[in-house]
Amino acid sequence: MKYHAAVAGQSIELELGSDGAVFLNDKSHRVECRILETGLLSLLVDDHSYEIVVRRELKGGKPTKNGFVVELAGHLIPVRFEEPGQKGAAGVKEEEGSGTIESPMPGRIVTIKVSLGQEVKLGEGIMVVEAMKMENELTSSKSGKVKEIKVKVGEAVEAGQELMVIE
Amino acid sequence: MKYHAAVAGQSIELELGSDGAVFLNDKSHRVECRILETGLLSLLVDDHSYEIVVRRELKGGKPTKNGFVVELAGHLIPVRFEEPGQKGAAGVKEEEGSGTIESPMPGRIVTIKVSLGQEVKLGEGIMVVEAMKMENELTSSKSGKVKEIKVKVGEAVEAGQELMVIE
Amino acid sequence: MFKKVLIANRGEIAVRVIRACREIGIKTVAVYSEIDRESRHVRWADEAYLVGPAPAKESYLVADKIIEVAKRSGADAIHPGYGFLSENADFSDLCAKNNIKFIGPRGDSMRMLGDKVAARRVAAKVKVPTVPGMTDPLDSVDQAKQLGGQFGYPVLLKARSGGGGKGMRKVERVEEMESAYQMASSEARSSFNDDALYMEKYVVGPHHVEVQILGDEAGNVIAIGERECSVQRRHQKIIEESPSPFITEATRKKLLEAAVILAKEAKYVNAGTMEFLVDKNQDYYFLEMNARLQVEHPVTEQVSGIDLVRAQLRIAAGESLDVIVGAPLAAPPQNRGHAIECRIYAEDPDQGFIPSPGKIERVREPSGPWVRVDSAVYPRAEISVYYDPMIAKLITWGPTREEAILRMERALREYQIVGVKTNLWFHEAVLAHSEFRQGKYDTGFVERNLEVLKRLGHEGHAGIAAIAALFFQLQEAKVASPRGPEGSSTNSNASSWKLAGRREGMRS
Amino acid sequence: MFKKVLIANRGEIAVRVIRACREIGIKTVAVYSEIDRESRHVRWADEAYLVGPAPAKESYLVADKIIEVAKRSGADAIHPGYGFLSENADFSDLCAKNNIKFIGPRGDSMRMLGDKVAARRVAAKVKVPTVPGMTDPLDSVDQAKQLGGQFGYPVLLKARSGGGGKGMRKVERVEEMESAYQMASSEARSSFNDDALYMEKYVVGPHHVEVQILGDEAGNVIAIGERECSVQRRHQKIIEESPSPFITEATRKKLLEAAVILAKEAKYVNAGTMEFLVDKNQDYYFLEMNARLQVEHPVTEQVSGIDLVRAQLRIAAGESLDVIVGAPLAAPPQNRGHAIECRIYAEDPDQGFIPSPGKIERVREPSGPWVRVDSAVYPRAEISVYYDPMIAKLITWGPTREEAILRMERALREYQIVGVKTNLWFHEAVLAHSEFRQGKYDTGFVERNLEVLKRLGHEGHAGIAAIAALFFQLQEAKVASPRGPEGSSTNSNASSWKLAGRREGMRS
Repeated sequence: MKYHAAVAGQSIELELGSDGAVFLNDKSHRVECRILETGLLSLLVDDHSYEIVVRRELKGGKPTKNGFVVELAGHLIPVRFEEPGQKGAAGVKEEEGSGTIESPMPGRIVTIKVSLGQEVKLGEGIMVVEAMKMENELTSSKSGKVKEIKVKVGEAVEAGQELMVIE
Repeated sequence: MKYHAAVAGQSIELELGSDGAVFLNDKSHRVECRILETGLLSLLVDDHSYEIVVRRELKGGKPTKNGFVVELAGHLIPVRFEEPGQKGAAGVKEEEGSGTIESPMPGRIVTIKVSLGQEVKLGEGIMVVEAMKMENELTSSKSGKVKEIKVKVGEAVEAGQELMVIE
Repeated sequence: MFKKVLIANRGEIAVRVIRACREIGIKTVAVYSEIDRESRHVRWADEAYLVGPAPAKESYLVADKIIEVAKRSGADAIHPGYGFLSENADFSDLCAKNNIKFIGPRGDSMRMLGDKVAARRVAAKVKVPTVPGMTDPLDSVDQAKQLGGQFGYPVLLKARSGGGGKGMRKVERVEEMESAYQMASSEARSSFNDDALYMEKYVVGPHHVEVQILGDEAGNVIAIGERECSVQRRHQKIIEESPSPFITEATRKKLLEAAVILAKEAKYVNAGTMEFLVDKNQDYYFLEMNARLQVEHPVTEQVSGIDLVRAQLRIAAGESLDVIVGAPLAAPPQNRGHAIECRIYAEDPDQGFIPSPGKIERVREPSGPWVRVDSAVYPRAEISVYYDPMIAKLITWGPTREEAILRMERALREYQIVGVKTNLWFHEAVLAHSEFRQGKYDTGFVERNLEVLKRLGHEGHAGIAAIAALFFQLQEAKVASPRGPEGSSTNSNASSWKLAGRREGMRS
Repeated sequence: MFKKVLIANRGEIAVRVIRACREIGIKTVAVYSEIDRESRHVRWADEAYLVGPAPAKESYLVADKIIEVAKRSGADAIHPGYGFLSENADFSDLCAKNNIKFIGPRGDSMRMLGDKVAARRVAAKVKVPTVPGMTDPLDSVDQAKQLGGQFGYPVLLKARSGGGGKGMRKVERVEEMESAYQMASSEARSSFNDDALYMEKYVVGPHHVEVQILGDEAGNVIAIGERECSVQRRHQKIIEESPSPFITEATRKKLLEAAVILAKEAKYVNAGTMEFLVDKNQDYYFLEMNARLQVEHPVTEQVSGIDLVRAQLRIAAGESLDVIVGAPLAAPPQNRGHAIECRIYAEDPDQGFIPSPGKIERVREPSGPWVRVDSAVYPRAEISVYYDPMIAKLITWGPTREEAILRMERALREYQIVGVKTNLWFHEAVLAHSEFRQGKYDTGFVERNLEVLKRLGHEGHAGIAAIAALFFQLQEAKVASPRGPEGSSTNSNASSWKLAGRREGMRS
């Protein structure tokens, strides 16, 4: 049983052996894992000790299916397992921007800088959301035309709420 | 609905009113309680704020039915609610020693200082249990005769295990 | 000394003040908004009163409600913390009018130095240099554009009542002026209820250095060291240290002297901070006074041994500085070793430091030798969108800067916050960067090195990370699985990978 | 400096050493017994190796296994912590023989001063006074009885290899000698594998004062202040402070000088402590040397600013004292303010301080200004019967003794440990006692005032306690009740008392 993971852009193959062996890109390691609390792991890998916090990666406030964020010795490492049949390719490349702009946090719409049908460029400022006393400019995740504006100025929005669609 | 509690030897009558009122010995108080985590309470009583840890009192390692230990501003306060029908009397007085000596902690029997049938006095040393690198002398909870010795020297014992019966 | 102090604040600073009061034996009164009922400051104060709904404008900023609670509870003094009403001169006066001691300066001192424009006039009078800029607020975008041309770009727009980078915008070109002006004044209005802006020349490559002062009611003023605050993102400090690794002994002496002269001129009483810009030639410019306790006060406490909140309380109670400081005023304790503070924000450094509100699931704070955490975060705490995303401060001390940094790195690794995104890893990246290590950073450091810092923060052992994520996922599947009765124990030492077969969607 | 250090210990001291190593950049190797797999020291070390079953005699005390792990992992030094192998002269020699640096004194120095009987001879040679007592171990109970009569009761029986009150018994009358002798030697055998006892005169009303020394490999020795350790129960320290509130400046000077003379005579290298008794006339007697780091080393660290574990590592690596201390050896930093330590035990002060093993459910550690926690406790930690019940140390600092005490009181209230009984409340009672407050306590303080201290510890607001217990019980019933769907949320703000009717057995 093999698992394929994309770790910070690097492709890794994992296989679980018997008696605590784990094959990492075909090299065998002795691994012992203890789960201390939800998301807090103690790993011993070939007598090396790691205390690790793992959580699911969030997209628009919701946990993703195969994405994880691993906190290891002060670093934040993204790990994405690939779906069966996607071997080798998926996960390593980031998903392309769908054109749907979601609010990254709950807040209030302060300004809408574009109008329906307007052409926008990737990275162009399209909206300002106030949250936690700061005004935060949201930028377009792709170049295209504004197809739909789903909110009004002054409206309160939730994390993950769809604000605009660029096509 | 009234509750009777013995608190550190003092008798207290409690009654729950409506809208957060609590009658304490017939005097009314505004009370708001939040339970933050198991056993961690935030009480607002007439605008006074108390952060309190509550746990069940243990006897021989097991939780008692109506006994509690309340940690409040650095003090440890025993609270015992009385059983229905026991009004006024129960709880205020400590239960008399039953004569059954239980091990207060897991450990190992080092010495048994008395023999079957021997007369012992309240508070007399009867046994030494080694635990956590210290030798701890257990004393008799009542005066009487040693009726039964349930353990042997060298034996490992659990918290709450019966060691001896005095009659 | 006061019998009862009302703390007109929330979060870590309210807890900080409660701690100081407890250590003197003063009773404390908390005020809270509806969503803060379970907050630590409410639980730890002796009394607590609801003052309104979540938005600060309807609760923590309502002066009349605060005064009313003070009277109702019998509080004889009010500590404003930082932010909220702390630099509101009218509130200081209102307290005085109601015979409640405001723990801070009088209203008129605030007006003289707390207002950035007025502060320029005072500085000119006592011959302390300031950055070229205006002494009156802007009246229009057009005036802003015209003055921008006059000073020469880049210029800085700043809110008159601002602080902490709010209502502040750097403007590089005249084309940016209109949008910058509107965003800054809108932010200023929503944060401080005052949309007046003023403009100054932007000093290139500046260091932000500030001096902590204390003044007593007899008119004595001392400066107890400086803080280097140049590690900033979005114009907000994230790391501070004392002493400054950048300024020379001669500059330090001049800054401390200037701070004392300014405070004396304003007849300043209580704790305050004089902010300066220092450029690469060690030329310095007075910026403004913060007429209150600063977020970063702990670094000064750690190197001086003076509890600044305790000192504030004692000054307000009329005690004299030499008694409070326990040393001759000519030589107050300072610069015993080195201290650093990292501000822990619930934010995502990967996405422009956007705030990350949510529920804290688990917290593990560092401790051990010379590590201090000032925090109000606890398991199940809700980091709300209504208040500042700064959730804790981590402070370390060492006899040398190097030791303080190494200790901070150690402490950051011990720190775990689960439930919201934080900048813990970003601090580690900053501390690992050679520019920080050499103490040569200026206020543009973070912006200039953002990509490098992000990369530093995401490096690490890929193989171990993959194993951990896999085991985590298998464990989750195991717990969720109805088959294994052992699945209910998350603490079992069963070999999790034996259960791998049960998980769908991961097999290859 | 070393590349990799093995820590031959567990619990808070292993974590303390790991922290120091991390702050220098040294890799760490943990060893652990079977039940310690999830301990913090195992999780935080860079490498971890199993050395045997739970009993220390089969794991942490097995010198050969420790050496083997050091070799296998490539560790170039071993830090022994305190207890276990730390004062085992043969182990120090064994390390040297295997070319592994032992972070502590050489075996021969230990034999000269660590052995209580030998230490007397050294003291006599350099004319440092000692308590009247024997220079050879006892050979029988009969000899003990005979000598008891000779010295005059009370006398003290002490284990030759003892420490921390283990294997120690005060004997008031000749009738108690037999049982005391047997208990002490049995305890000594099981704790130290050495049942030899010796006897000394019991000094009435004594203060236990000890001096921290550091010696480098070039033969320099400095004393960096003393610690007052007279708050004891069962002959074990529970509170320590520095400086001592009892001794005069003249006595302090004499103690520090004596400590340096003794250490130089033994050619002592690394950190060590000279223990003295001081009686009410300020006469002092050398007791013994602890040839290792002490449990209470943090109070000295807080008043001197010297990280003693870091200093140990640097001394062992051959650095010289003046560089390590950063000051002239004639005037090392000491007595900057005041520090106090409370040892947190899992024990029941109400029942003769009997240990209270069990599972930690929840821990909340105090923090904020000048509060330090040295701990290895975490949620779900199992406090086992196999090891010492000391689970954490709480240390506070203040510019004055009063401020340090007030801060300790504040910190104790913030500290919550749920799951086992602890002595947290007992510390509060001690701190509230006037004898402690005045700094006049001697080693008999706790025993003499036990009932008063217990009463102090159980006082409090009975009405509030009753309300809290009632709500807790109602909530438990609510959670247990299958009826209310809202019962599953323990964080709901529903009025718990509405559910009162559901609870059986509590209605009147």
